[in-house]
Amino acid sequence: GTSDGGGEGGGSAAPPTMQALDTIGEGEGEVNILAWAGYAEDGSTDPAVDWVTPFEQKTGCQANVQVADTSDSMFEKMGTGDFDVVSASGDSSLRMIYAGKVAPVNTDLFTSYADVPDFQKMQAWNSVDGVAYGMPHGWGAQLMAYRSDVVTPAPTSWDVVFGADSPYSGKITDYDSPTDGIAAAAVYLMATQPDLGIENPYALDQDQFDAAVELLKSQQPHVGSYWASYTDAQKALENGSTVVGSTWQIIVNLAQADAAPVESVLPDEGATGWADTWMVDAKSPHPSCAYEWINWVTSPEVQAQVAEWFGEAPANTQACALTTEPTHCDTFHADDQAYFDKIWFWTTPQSACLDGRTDVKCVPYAEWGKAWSEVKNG
Amino acid sequence: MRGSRRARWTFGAMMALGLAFVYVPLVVIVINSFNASTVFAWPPKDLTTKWWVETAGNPSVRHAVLTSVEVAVVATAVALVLGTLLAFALARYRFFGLQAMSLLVVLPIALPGIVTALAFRTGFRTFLGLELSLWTVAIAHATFCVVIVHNNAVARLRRTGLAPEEASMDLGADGFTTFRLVTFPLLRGAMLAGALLAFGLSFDEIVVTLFTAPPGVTTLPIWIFQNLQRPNQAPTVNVVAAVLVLISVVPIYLSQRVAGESTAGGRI
Amino acid sequence: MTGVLERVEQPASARRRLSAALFRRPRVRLAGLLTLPATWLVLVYLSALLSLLVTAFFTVDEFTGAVVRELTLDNVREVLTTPAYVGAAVRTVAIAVTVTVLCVLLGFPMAFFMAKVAPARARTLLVALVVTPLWASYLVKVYAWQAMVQPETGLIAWALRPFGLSGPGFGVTATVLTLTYLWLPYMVLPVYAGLERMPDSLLDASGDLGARPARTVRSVVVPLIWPSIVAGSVFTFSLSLGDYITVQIVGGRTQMIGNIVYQTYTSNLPFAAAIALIPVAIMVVYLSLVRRTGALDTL
Amino acid sequence: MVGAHDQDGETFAVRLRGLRKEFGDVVAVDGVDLDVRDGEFLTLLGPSGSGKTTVLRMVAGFELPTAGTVELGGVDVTRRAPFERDVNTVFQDYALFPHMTVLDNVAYGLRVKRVGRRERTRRAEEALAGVRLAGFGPRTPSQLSGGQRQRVALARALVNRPRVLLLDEPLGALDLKLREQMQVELKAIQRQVGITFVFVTHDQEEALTMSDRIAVFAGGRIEQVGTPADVYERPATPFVAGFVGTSNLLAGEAARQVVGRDGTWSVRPEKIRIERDDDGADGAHGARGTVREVVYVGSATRFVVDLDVGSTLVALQQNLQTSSMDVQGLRGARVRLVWRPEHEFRVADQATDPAVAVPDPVP
Amino acid sequence: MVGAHDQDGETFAVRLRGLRKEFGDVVAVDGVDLDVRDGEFLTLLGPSGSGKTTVLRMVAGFELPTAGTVELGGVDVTRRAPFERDVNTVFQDYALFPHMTVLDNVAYGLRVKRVGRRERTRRAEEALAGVRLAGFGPRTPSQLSGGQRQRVALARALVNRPRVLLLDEPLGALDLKLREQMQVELKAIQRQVGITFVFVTHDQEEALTMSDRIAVFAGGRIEQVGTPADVYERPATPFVAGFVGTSNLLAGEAARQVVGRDGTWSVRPEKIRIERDDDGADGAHGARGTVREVVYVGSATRFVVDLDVGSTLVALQQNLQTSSMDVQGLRGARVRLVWRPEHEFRVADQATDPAVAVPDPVP
Ligand SMILES: Nc1ncnc2c1ncn2[C@@H]1O[C@H](COP(=O)(O)OP(=O)(O)OP(=O)(O)O)[C@@H](O)[C@H]1O
Ligand SMILES: Nc1ncnc2c1ncn2[C@@H]1O[C@H](COP(=O)(O)OP(=O)(O)OP(=O)(O)O)[C@@H](O)[C@H]1O
Ligand SMILES: [Mg+2]
Ligand SMILES: [Mg+2]
Repeated sequence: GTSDGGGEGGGSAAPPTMQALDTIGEGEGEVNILAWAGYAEDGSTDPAVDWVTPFEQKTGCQANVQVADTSDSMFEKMGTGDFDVVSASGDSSLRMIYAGKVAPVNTDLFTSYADVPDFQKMQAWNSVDGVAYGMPHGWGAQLMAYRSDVVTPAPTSWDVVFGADSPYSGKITDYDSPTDGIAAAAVYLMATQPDLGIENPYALDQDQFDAAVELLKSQQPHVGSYWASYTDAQKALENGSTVVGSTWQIIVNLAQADAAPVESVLPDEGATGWADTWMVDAKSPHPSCAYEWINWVTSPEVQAQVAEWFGEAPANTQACALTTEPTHCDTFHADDQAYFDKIWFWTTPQSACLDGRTDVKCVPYAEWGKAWSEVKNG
Repeated sequence: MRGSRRARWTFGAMMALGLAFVYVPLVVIVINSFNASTVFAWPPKDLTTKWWVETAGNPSVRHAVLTSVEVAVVATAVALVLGTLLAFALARYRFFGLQAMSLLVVLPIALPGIVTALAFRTGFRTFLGLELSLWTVAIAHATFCVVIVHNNAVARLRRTGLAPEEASMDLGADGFTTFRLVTFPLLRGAMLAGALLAFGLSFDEIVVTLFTAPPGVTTLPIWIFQNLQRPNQAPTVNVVAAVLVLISVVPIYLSQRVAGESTAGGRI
Repeated sequence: MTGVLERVEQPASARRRLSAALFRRPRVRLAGLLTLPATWLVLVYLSALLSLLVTAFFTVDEFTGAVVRELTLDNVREVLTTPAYVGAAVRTVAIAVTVTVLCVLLGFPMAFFMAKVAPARARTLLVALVVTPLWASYLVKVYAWQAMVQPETGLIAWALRPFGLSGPGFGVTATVLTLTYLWLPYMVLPVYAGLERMPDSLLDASGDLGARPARTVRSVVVPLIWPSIVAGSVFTFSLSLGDYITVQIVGGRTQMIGNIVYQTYTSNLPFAAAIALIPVAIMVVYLSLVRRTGALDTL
Repeated sequence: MVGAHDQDGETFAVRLRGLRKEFGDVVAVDGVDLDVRDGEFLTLLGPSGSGKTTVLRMVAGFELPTAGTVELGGVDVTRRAPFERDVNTVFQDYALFPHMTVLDNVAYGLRVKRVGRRERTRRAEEALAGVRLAGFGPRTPSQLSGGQRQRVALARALVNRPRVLLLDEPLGALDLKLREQMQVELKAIQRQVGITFVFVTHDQEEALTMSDRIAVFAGGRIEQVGTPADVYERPATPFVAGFVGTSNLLAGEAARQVVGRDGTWSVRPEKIRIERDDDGADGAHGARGTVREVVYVGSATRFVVDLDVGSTLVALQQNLQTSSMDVQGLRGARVRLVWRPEHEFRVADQATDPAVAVPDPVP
Repeated sequence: MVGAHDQDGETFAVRLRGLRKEFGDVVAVDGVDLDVRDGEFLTLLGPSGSGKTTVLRMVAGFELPTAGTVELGGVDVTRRAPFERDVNTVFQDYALFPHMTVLDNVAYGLRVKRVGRRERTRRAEEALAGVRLAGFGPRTPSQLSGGQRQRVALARALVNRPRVLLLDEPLGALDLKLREQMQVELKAIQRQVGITFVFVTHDQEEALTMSDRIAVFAGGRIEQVGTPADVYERPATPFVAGFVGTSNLLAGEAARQVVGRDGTWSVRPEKIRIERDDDGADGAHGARGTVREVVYVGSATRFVVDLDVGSTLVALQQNLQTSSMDVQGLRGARVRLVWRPEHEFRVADQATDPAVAVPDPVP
């Protein structure tokens, strides 16, 4: 990896300048894809779920898919030319841009770019200084799930999760991620302690950061588990070992499919969330096939399949008409800007505050990781 | 005390208890593979063979098994060579550094898995400058499998002693012939037992694999790990697990056969 | 035996001469045996381990997470002074010790039954029975335990319900139970081997001198197979010490050292390495204590 | 707890009645009756696998008999555990506790009986002194020689002052020289402490040297019980004749010609005198033959003589003279073997009791 | 490859010169010179740890001497590997290859010499027949008894017709009865094949019975080399006197009074006659004393007599009569021990050679 040689101001440097692709040329015959599980299914998980094979048949680009387990491993893998495209989440995309691992994109070459609602374009996690670095893929919020049989009345606030006197002590769950965990607390503090002056949950100065961590530490004894895999979260909700906490829509859907009394809500304070972006490696050896892939996977037909398989809002709202479950886009609020605006999408915290403050230094990502460990260890 | 009935009964009861402790979860796995619901709840409401049928047609399991086999074969082969050489050196010679060497060989397995795993990851990356691949997985596995082969071989070497080899040379066979006709045939059983155990250890290894495998190299444990984190895949995993338990009879039978009187049924 | 005395003076082939030359030079033979494995262990393993430990004294680029080779004691200091990490270390060691003790308490009677009480014919079968779970996938076993201990719908909760009790649920108890389950064979097997090596006559002698069975176990058997118990404990202890997956699955919010390492190694490798120093230090101390008992030879 | 007494009202230290032990299909002990008197040194002598150890283990309580009873001092203890019996055992491999010092080994029996530390140390040291190992207390068994270990095992058993001491081939692991020394010592200790010894061996010389009485075992049964001279000189069965001492057998034609009667007859080698062929007969029985082999044994010389009538006899002659190797020259010489008629004894034909085979001379 | 010959031009089967072996600090063999004649049965006799095995291993080539040379048939082979030497070894534990049949074991030496399969099977079967194991070829060693294994080991070595056969306590693992039988067989086979045997034992009786000559070892050195009678009746050192046979020692005042001279003197038990105290003296040497112990040994009786002058002598008397246990009544009786003056031999004072300790009677 590259390093600018110091802890100070690492985030303030500008990304290296690079040229985006002009035109999609002849396919190179191959494309290496680094993706989240479920984003590039080739039928090996379920023979019925396959949109890679048709891509290969159509474009002649042979797709080699590798599944990444964490954002950090994506960050590690990119920038070497081993991969052409990656489905980066907000907590690693910015780091990739600044580290020069991914190249700017020419949005004119994306056939479906126009079909993506504007509120997803040129955001903090997929652009820097007005330069686009990727094509939105899909998004989702960290909702609050609750057992409707236990948690009554239906909650509308994160109070039941963060409140010191929550009646659900011991059965609360948090998503096990430093970025999301601390940001979620900060979102709650934005509403409950406005005097902290938090403007953006990913731009926390030391005081704000400490307050968020303190909140999490006081919450820790009441937490039943920190969930990392969404099937664990689903099981926990179904068997009642957790009754309320951070969740994804897909989890709730799955639990409801099992007839479990589980509901989700976007609390009044707002929530964190993720928005994934297809990005092209700075040293991509197969850029044409890479663009072909992005165009394929963001086309309405494929978007419909991916969104349903994975359980998220598709970036391309044209897909909404094509889902087998007609209400899919409604369930996931794919078209709902108001809903979208209530969500604080993951991004990488840096010492240069993302909210534009220049008088203070914000706590950078490396500290977030350690603090999260500290929280979990009580 | 073997004459005391009470003591015999007490130990018998403890054995039964222990076996129950060992087997109840395995039974749960097997039952679960027939559980109609995708989410476990006891007692299961409905039973089905659907998952078995689905798993049988799943190519990714087969691919993962193949990958695991590839890694385990390479790791076992390397461990066999290194472990046997080391066993001869440590069992037959006295030299400076012998103590350190015998400690070093157990270290990869005695240190916590996550430390070994992280050491390999950083070592491969920053020290050796290797890109992670199937080979790095095999190299890492081989390193902690060495001790398994080594222990089995050393035990056998200690038990047989030098006498057969001396007898062979005494009868006119040179060192190479002696190895071919006497040393190796006598050691073969222990090496095979060690190889089986090493294979099993590598086949089931998850932590070191997670840290040394590049994304995309999916061994069976990784496949299981990933599938347990996907919705609706748990039953398939249970089928695979049940099959693993059933198939494990083969290596156990083999290792019992080849290990003969030795107790090396385990991996230790 | 009437053969004529015949001496086949063989022409010394090159191979024979080489073999004879090697025979006279044990050091050369030793070098031949040792070079490859020693190179491997030192180059691949020891160097990797050392490079990890050295990383603990480096720092990291705060934004990109890249390791910066700039020596500092900050990581180590932070690990040692933050109560949360020290607490995690203590909790982890406590869990590992509990698991080891449970493995001994459960494994010793099993091993004793297998080696000294069961008829000789049944021994092979019993060993096979104890070994079988080792070949079932680690993860699957852990998930089986998740299904066992889960509240309300777990097998244990179901079995306890008639008694008005609830299951252990997820947490430290479940973690300890699962780890005990996972590593039990690693205790039973060496203890069994040790007991098998112990002559039966020692048991007879103790009873003959008036000792009741409990006394014999305490005064004769346990002291004698102590090295085997210690050998088993190297596995149960170290495997528990380094685990992070089990506790993720059945531990609820319980965290162990492994979890911290796992959590931080991608974003802050030097810090993860510093955390990893804790189990390494514990194991090195443990192993050097163990070596005195001679248990390493029994591994 | 009513004592059982024999007809004379005597209480025996050990009394076995109809003792039988089966291991699966194997009948290890097959109906053994035996009375051991108080203070007696009784030896169980027999070939490997004849059930000696099994009998001992039933007396000690390590095995439960399939049938029959064990009485100790008139009390039926058949179903008692070892730690409830007033006997102690010296094991063939000594079974010293390797993790304890010599003193702790010896004091173990007292310790489990909760004798105080001071007292048990004193008595253990006393017992060690009794086997001439005073000062060896702090060592561990691994620091002792075979003979020393044997004596520690003895002290460990004796310190408990059992009514009966059982010894299972305690000298088997020692080399010849040491074994002979230990035989003398063991016997002396037994006289001194006056405890009943039941001693197992398959070494006939050991049995003859040490015992008050010998019980000869074969195939799980007792063939004969008697004093050493009884057993050696008046063997009750051909098995005993063959197992104890060198058996010189004369059968068939040889018996008819030499002894003058049918059947199988035996003469012990030391009872045979060797005479030059031309010496006159003096009324003793005898036979002519050729010396096949002359074996110098140090204190004696063994002559293997092929008789003209077709048997082979061994004669033993004490080396009363220096340069005894001169007799080596006798090899090939014609000699006459002479013995007194009363030294012949008839042994039943081997065919009469197929159950008890005379041990095969070639293993 | 110039043959080395001794002064008489005779070539020895084995010739050791200044042989020495150190293991770290331990000097296992300390300057051994020994010549073994062609066709001889030479025994190395000595206590445990005296270096016998080490000498044998240097002759076979398993150990490299620290100093000195090994010659075989006049050729210096000191630095040759075992497979370059024309000797074969019968190991104490036989060292049969457990993974081969008996036939393959025996044929092994021929196989590595590239003798054709047909031929080597024939010769191996011949060798097996020679040790009376015809038909045992297809078995594996684990299916044989101890004595049978011993003979397979012998056949395996003999089939190669080595110049010298080395045998390291080959009978050590057998029980007494079997050992005696094997001694006879081994000796017979050696006579038959005429190969030089170098035989290791620590059993003096075995050494006396079998050997042409005996080399007595102590502390890594040879104490005496000679015929069995030499060694038994004219021991060169007190060590030999004590190690071979029962040593009846008369020293100090007892020697002065009984022998009439200073120094330490010895008489072998079998040379001593026991007379009633009132019998007249007949010019023989002798001493009065009291019988402490009478030990019946079957073929003989041992009398332990405390002399009035303050020593203890053992006398041995062949049991020529039946009911020999009558002599047990002699315990406590006053007797006179008598022997011929030529049966006394002087052994150097124990203090003269501190390096060679007489074995402690109490181990
Ligand atoms: N635990 C056992 N299980 C099965 N068979 C046994 C057992 N113990 C002894 N036997 C058999 O019982 C018979 C008698 O054995 P025992 O040990 O009493 O003989 P022994 O006279 O002591 O022989 P040795 O002189 O070899 O010690 C043998 O055939 C033996 O194989
Ligand atoms: N490989 C070795 N390393 C160290 N010391 C040894 C070794 N081999 C033999 N010794 C020592 O050398 C001495 C002579 O041993 P050796 O085996 O030759 O005796 P031995 O006469 O054959 O005795 P035994 O009758 O017990 O077999 C002993 O003190 C022994 O401990
Ligand atoms: Mg026995
Ligand atoms: Mg030896």
